[in-house]
Amino acid sequence: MYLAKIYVTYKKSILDPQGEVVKSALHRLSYTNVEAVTCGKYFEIKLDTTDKAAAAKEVEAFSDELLININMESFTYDLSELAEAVD
Amino acid sequence: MYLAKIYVTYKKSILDPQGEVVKSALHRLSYTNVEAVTCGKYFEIKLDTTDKAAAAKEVEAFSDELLININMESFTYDLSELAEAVD
Amino acid sequence: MLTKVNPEPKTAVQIQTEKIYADWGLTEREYEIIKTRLGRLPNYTETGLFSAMWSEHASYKKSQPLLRSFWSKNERVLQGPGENAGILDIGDGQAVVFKAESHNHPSQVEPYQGAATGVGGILRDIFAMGAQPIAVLDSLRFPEVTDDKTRSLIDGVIAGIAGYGNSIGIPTVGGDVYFDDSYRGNLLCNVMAVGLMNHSIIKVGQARGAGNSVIYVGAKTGRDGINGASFASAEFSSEKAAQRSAVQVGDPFMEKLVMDATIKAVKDLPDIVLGIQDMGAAGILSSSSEMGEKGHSGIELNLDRVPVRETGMIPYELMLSESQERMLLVAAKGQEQRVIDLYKDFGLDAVVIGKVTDDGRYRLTFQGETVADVDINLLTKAPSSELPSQLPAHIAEAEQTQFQPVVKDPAEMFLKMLASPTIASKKAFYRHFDSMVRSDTVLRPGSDAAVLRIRGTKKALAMTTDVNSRYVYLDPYEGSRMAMAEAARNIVASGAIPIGITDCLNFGNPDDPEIYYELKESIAGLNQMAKKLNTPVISGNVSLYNETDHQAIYPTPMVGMVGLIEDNRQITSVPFKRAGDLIYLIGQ
Amino acid sequence: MRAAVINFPGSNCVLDMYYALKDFRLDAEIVDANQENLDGFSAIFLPGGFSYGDYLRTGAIARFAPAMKGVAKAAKDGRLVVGICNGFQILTEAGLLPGALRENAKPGFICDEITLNVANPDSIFSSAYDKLQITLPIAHGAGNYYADAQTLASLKAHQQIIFTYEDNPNGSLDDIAGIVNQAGNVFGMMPHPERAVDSLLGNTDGRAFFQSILQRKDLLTHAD
Ligand SMILES: Nc1ncnc2c1ncn2[C@@H]1O[C@H](COP(=O)(O)OP(=O)(O)O)[C@@H](O)[C@H]1O
Repeated sequence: MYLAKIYVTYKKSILDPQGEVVKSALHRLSYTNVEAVTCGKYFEIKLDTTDKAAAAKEVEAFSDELLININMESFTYDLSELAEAVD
Repeated sequence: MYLAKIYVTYKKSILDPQGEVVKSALHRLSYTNVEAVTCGKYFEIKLDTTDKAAAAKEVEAFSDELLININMESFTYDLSELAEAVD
Repeated sequence: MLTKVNPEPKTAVQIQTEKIYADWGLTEREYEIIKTRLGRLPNYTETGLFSAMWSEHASYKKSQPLLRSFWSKNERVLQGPGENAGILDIGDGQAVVFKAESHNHPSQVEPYQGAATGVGGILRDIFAMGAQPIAVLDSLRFPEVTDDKTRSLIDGVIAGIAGYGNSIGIPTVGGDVYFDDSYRGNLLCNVMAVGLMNHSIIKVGQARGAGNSVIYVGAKTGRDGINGASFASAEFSSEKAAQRSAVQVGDPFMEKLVMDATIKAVKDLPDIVLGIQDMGAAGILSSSSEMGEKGHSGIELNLDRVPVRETGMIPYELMLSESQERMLLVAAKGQEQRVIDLYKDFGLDAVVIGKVTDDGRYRLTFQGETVADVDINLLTKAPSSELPSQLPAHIAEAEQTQFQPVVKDPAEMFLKMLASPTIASKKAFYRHFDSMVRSDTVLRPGSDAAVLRIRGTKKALAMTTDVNSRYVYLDPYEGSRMAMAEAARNIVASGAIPIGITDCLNFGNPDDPEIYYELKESIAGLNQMAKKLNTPVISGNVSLYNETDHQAIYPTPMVGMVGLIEDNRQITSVPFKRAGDLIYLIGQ
Repeated sequence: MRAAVINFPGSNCVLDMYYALKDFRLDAEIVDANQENLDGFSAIFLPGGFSYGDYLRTGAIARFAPAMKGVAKAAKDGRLVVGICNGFQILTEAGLLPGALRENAKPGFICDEITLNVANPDSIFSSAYDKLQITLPIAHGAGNYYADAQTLASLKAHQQIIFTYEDNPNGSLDDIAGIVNQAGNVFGMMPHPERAVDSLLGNTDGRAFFQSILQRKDLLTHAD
């Protein structure tokens, strides 16, 4: 079993309106150190496979196909092995 | 300058309707290895400070205060130092 | 592999000696009654059942004696209080269905989800009757906006109503918003829903006919909102934030499927679907036991069949979970599969979890053992108590010379009034609500009452929510009459004849005689006007314990009124139509 | 020939669209999103709503529904494909229209009536308008149109921008409210013409949208 952690954000050139809203809210709360905020999506996906390379390939395929809109988003991910669940 | 990467998910007992719908969409696309999907939020926040401990404290404070809803969400985060931006 | 779970984390004796029943909100007297009537100590599950069913939220034990006085019968009334929602005849074989619900405590704790699940809950009440929901209204009370926290509370509630209503595709067409500091720490989020149906398909939440099946439909059960009913029946304390039970997350997408499937089931399988009930507070427990009690039947459930989304849940949790988007159906014996298949077409779970019996018992089995076996009437009828009432000091001691405003500069005063948030336009809120989806909304927010046409007829329905709680605080009887009068004015000004009301009675702790007085007088005032206006009270909701640190809100009996327009050419809207038209002032 | 209104799980303007089409005496039919074959339909309408809850991204999951195979085929065959609101979002996700729809610039759902400019009055979807400014309802949380510079230049070069906002409510690039594909047969827009066809509801500026389509008898035939 593998756990994929997938991080999706808008591409750099695209304005992230939510990030701007969060940034000004943080400033109003006096967190004035905050320089920039990007809001994105985060997925934790468990994959029932023992082959790390296959898992990676699958994550890349379905992220491109479904999880992101390739016109405006990009993603990165981590893969880690999970101890087999004992039910 | 520090970069905080913050990962927010629902607490365990809380229904994650998006995760369920994404999971069944992945299954329909024949990614049948997918065992479980959790959908969360992801923030990248740049902090203008040179003190890692202070940055960590700040991230924890504003995550609790603004980024998450403590009744139903929890978060984890990573902190890494950024090369000073040269504008 | 089924891992056995211990259904009884505490023994019956421990529950007694450690007074666990008290933690769950049962009084000593109530616990004694249960013991005596059972002839033994209630076990863990049973104590949980009673604590939920005997909470004020589920049993109305403190308000019921007063609510019984409501006038709720005239020639239009097809269904009065006591069901998921009330029903009025509007001619041509059609009927209008409506009810209001409060979701105050959940919205205070988690504004977005609290408000969202409030909308989800009231819509389920409407389609549980077999009706198609056509409109939602929201009546909101916030503290004055002086800080960011209040602002984000308000934004959360508005976004939650929008998030659920827009997504499920029922227009949010009206409501009202007041700002007053009596609601600091205890905002009010009341939601009203209106539906439309044909007389021939009215469904009620009753379980009849021994051997018929009890079917669970919709979302899976998790550990959300366990103890929500007793939670809603306790006051807030600013220190006890951590004790609050888990919040429920709404899934409007799931509910849309459940709604569409249920309406189809009622239409297509009228002789098979015999009863429907929404799972609201105290989930499976209150829906199944109330259906049994109303149908003079017993109920037997096999909890191993309940669809779950978490592992290791014990009967107490399964029964008290408030997971959203679930319904309970009673289906004719032998025909269950037709119902199951229909839901399956919508991608939904429908599972037979038990049956109707004729022995008047409420019986639960789990992992092959009986975990609860109690008299269903005992469970569903909490011992009610008449409470003492006393004229509030602030009324008794009010100065005879009433407050007179000093107006030096009327023009300035006029502008100040217009700028007051309570009076100013609420467009900044309601523009987040899809008020037009379904394309039947003739008068949208911004009118006196919202008006929706009934497609295929000349008829239209008008609807509004109103109450000025300051008036009710100053004089509960007169203030409540004024709420009715205001609602009626809004209906009439839209060209409609008022035909009925629902209400949401938001008050403080009724154990306080002054609060009980407010409740009693308010009900009397509403009732007097209901008779006078020929608008029977066909449904409603009570929300008590609206207090923070022993400071009660202003008594807020929200009135939701519906009116009928026979000919849609008679609909009248607010704007001035033409230069040169005459302006009349009517009334005193 | 017939018009289909595709009902995705979570679509909620299906009846609005269906009744509007019926109002124009079109032989309209509500078709389940599980139906793959749409060969019998000369026009296909993807209605507004929250298909699959709009979870993940608006239109992201609906794009994989079986009916989208039939929609893609219709688009390729030159039959008419119309996406309103969520339908527009689905068509961009499916790549049948260029660009993408992001969350509104100021986050939050907006329901209002807004002024639109008919930027290209010569398209199949706008030819019946006899005025260049109209009012239509909007109701969306993700109507903020985005396309990269090259795509935008191409949209302009081929007169693909059909409607623009007079006062941009959602941050859309170049005030874009509705576009067609290069071939001119696939159209998407955020505003709701189907909510503006009945004078009882106070606005009939949506009628000319449907009349435009009806003028193309070569593409569409009347029911009776
Ligand atoms: N929370 C709300 N949701 C939807 N519509 C609202 C809300 N609050 C106010 N409105 C609408 O705004 C208009 C004015 O409301 P209100 O000030 O309460 O009216 P009045 O006091 O004149 O009856 C009404 O059409 C009402 O339905």
